[in-house]
Amino acid sequence: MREFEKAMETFVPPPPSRINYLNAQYGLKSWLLTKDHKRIALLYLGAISFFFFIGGLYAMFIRLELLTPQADLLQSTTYNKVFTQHGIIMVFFFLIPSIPATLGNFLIPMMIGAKDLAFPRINLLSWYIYMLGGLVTIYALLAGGIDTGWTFYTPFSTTFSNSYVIAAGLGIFINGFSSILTGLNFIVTIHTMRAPGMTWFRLPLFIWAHYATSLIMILGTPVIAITVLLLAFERLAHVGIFDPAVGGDPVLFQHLFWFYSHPAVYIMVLPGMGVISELIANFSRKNIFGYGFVAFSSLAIAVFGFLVWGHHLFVASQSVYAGMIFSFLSFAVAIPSAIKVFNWTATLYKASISYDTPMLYALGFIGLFTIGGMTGLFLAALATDVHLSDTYFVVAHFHYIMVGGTLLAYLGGLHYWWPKMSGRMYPEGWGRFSALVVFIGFNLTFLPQFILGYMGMPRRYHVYPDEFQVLHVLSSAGASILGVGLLIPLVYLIWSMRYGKVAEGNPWHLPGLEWRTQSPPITENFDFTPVVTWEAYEFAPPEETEVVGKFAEERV
Amino acid sequence: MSEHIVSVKIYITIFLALMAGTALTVWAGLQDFPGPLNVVIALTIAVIKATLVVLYFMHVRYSARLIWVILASALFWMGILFALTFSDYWTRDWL
Amino acid sequence: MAETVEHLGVGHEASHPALQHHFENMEQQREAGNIGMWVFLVTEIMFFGGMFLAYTLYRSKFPMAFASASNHLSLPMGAVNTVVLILSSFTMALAVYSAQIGKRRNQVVCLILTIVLGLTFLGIKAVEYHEKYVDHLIPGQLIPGHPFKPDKVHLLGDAAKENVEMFYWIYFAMTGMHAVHMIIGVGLLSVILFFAARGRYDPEYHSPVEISGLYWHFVDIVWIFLFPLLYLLGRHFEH
Amino acid sequence: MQTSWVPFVPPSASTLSDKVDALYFYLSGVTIFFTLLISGVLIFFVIKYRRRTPYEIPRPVAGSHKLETLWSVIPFVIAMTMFAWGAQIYFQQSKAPKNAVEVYVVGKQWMWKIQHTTGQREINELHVPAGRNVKLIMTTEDVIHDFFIPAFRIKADVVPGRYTNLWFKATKPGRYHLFCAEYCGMNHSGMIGSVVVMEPTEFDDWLSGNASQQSPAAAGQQLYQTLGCVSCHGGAGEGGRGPALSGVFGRGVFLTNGQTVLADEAYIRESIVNPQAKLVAGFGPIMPTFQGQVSEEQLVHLLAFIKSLQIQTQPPVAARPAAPPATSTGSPAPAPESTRR
Repeated sequence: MREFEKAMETFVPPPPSRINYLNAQYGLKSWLLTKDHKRIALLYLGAISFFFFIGGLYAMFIRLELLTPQADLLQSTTYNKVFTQHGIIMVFFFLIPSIPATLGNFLIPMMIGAKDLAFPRINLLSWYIYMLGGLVTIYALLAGGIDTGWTFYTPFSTTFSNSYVIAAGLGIFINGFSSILTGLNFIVTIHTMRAPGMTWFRLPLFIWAHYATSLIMILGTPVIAITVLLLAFERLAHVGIFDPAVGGDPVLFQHLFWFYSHPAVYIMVLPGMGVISELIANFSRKNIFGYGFVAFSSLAIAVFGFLVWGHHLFVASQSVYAGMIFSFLSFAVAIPSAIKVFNWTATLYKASISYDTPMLYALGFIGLFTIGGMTGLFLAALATDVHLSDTYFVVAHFHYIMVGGTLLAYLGGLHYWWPKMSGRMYPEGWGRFSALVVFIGFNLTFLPQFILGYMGMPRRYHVYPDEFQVLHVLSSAGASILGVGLLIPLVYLIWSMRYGKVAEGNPWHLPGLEWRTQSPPITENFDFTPVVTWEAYEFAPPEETEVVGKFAEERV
Repeated sequence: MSEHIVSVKIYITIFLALMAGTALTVWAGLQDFPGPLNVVIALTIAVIKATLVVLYFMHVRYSARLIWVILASALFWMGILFALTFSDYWTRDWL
Repeated sequence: MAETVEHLGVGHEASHPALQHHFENMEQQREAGNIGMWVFLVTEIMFFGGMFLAYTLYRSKFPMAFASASNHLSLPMGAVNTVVLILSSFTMALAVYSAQIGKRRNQVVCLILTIVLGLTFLGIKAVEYHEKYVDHLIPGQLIPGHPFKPDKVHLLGDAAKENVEMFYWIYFAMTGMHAVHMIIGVGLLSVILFFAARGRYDPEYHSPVEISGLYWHFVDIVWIFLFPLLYLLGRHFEH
Repeated sequence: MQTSWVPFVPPSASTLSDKVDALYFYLSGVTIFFTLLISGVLIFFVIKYRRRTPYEIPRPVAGSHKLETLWSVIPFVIAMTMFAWGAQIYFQQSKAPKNAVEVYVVGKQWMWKIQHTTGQREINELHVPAGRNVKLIMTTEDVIHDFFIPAFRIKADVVPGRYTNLWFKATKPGRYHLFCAEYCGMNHSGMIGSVVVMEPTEFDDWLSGNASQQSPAAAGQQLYQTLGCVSCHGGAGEGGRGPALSGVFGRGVFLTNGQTVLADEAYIRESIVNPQAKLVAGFGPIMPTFQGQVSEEQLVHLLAFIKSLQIQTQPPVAARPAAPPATSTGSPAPAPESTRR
């Protein structure tokens, strides 16, 4: 054990000036025309929270309706719109931009020692495009809603649905460009804007994860963009390449849709993994175990993630042999995820683990992500997928990844960097309490759905056989707990912006670059361009590195 | 500036090559070659023309390795899209 | 150690007026712009990739229908447009070259030529589209009240009419998307021309010309593939 | 309906369902094991290595290639066992045995229309015998649906413009859920029904007890007359201006473009709605399209009729409704509904 003060003295940021990015300029215009990545991150934070709230509201209606086997609260048309809109809002307007556009936007330049992203104006533009896409989608919701499911399967979406498919598709098309521009900005920034000494293998794992995410954004998003565009034209003008009536193949739509939408799952969860790597290392004051493996597993997930989309088509009349190829590749993508989980766990060995709120979220993430990932194997295995696809098992599985994974990481990251973003501390007691409530509520909501799924309960049903009711009631009860658990942070985070304890520059006493500037930072992030001479998560000098047991030393 | 400046002579050569390629592809398109050879010839010429544009007009020949990697990854992902989609269509009738 | 040094490389005071505040020097700024455009072109490749996939799939499924429909397109116009576009790529390359060596006059002339050639391409395309309109070959209800009637198309072998219609939809989708990119390109080059005429670009700073050039060449490359795929494959069946 | 002693598992009533369950239990076992392992280790570490003083800094721990290799290879090997097991059952699920009884299924917003080869029609209900192989030949009139029988652990999308298949061999008599598992619009959750598995003798009684309807093949033959197919393809499918139809099903057909195609359900369907798509060698593109003129159900009838033309010597019996296709006696591919009478 080293003397704490001695080790920490180098981590102390410069004395704060009274000017920071929040008060450098005033007025609405200074926000709406800002080119500062930190302010744009906050713009995103506001917008994303709004969409999350709407999506959550829809979720509430879904769970209320499913309390009983009959249609009492919602009729079928309304229910179909509610779950569709829940999916569209949550996937395209919350989960995909959530961590990259807020935490990523805020932190990437700071973590690599840059003054801003490479293209600040494009960054602002991407927020406006996001808002435009959001507005068009909200128009679709208000004008009458959309009932195709977030997957837009043809020919239902092109010919049979009577809802606002074109408007919603257009909203997603527009929103895609926001995602593309964000990814482009990140990639260029990480390549060209690193501070002197910040080599690739000194990058925080958060950066590696965002690099991998950006790869998916730029390679996948254009395909969904052209697909929904063709879909909109097909609906609008009865021209068709997905429509069987003119010799088209509806399964082609599914191929093109999932070519993006499966990797999109990794757009959602990879940044979350990046956050978790930060939290695990920093709140246990340890270098991450197997840094190189964790970093490259992000890239591996990004690449393999593009090879597995066909596992959504195992029962969609896809060829049996293609099914086997996709099944095999789907199992392969499980390995890099497993590597991450094992490395995070190993990092905790002989560590100094604090129980601060962000760490609680991180530990929760590991547990839930393990369950979410392992249940993915049921859906990658062909025979079980035939039974389970389009049932509640799938619903439970992807909520474990997206809510148990992404949302928990997002909340953990938000708490962790909250002092940096707002200059205030959140109330720790409430933080821990709500983390616990979220964890319990989440499990109660979605564990019963695995069972429902194997029992045969199909998804997107609002009327169901009586024998499923008990589990549905459990799930709805869990959802209400989860809802409360999510409202608590909303309240105290807003409260803390004004009344929270003023944060020090480096409240957690951490070595990362973002903590070596004041909180909140100045507009240009650093007074001087930093020169990096240390490894990522270097709490103690590398000479002190310990080799455990018979495992040979290796420093990646 | 570490920028490489391509000479006008090279630009003119490439331009003429592209013109020749266009003429060739039109001529070849009107001939009846056996089997799938028409498609193969047309695509080969198109790939050669595109490569010339990329290497010289777009300066990739003189660019950093990163640009090569970016370009290669785009083609690689196109390959994934095509290969795995057709893995379905080609094997549908096998069972 | 949290060592810091003052600005590396060129200090802002001594730097080029076009250097943005968050970059350290011109080299970094140019590199970022260049990589940014290439990454953007990757997204463009994937964007067109989806349509090329649909084309490939249905062409292999309905070869005769696609050949029949393709043969009705105007080969001369397609070929002339290919020449026009390659020529415009050539003048674009020369515009970048002139910027690199600092010849402003040549640069402006080349940019104007590029824009004019681009507009020529679009003009010819418009004539072609109009011909298709007259021949009732606009698929579906893209033009309301003007239904698709492939009477003018000489059907080869076992070609089915629905699949002819699908070819025309793919044709309009792909060339339409390409034309949209051309229009954006012409707009982009007009802005560049405006600044070039005012002498904004010099051998040290001409990144915008360069990356607009990359975009223009990319649009050219898309056409290099579209031309044989849409206009040429299937001509030999007529013999 | 719960028959199994294991909680939270739906009734298992086909030859495949037990196999799927076995794989499911294996997967569940592995999942529970790893979840407990990881959370156990996690909790142990979190307690053992909790921060004891606010100022402590632990020594860094070196990474290890050995460990990384270990925890990459072991999960990979386990994953491959799952893959192989799952793929093997899937292959069985996909490949219907040759001697299966065929049942036609047409999905439609929001009901399942089912017809047995003997003519019995059912809506949202499927009666099948236990212990016999049953093959469903399925399509849809509108959007994509999905025929899902949880008790048999099988489902398959029904796709417009195509035929998809499901097969099973039910083991336990009883009444089981039938769901539409692919979202299909407003009344998706109303597109449910039941599968009734009966003892074979009971099932035969049921079949004959309801035998007042025309068989699909007979209905197809009527259509064959009224639509005018007969004028080119001949009254018994012997051919004429159009290619011969008798005996064509299940054989290879030479096309004008030099290729050969298997005359399966999909090919026959395509040749009716889009006759120019794959022309038989030696014939001109003279057949008009029947797209939009025949419903999916009528297509199924025509298909059944063409399938019944397996013996070229004997013309099929025309008029008598409810009669099994008389042609099938001695047919190389036995049509089970007739052999059982």
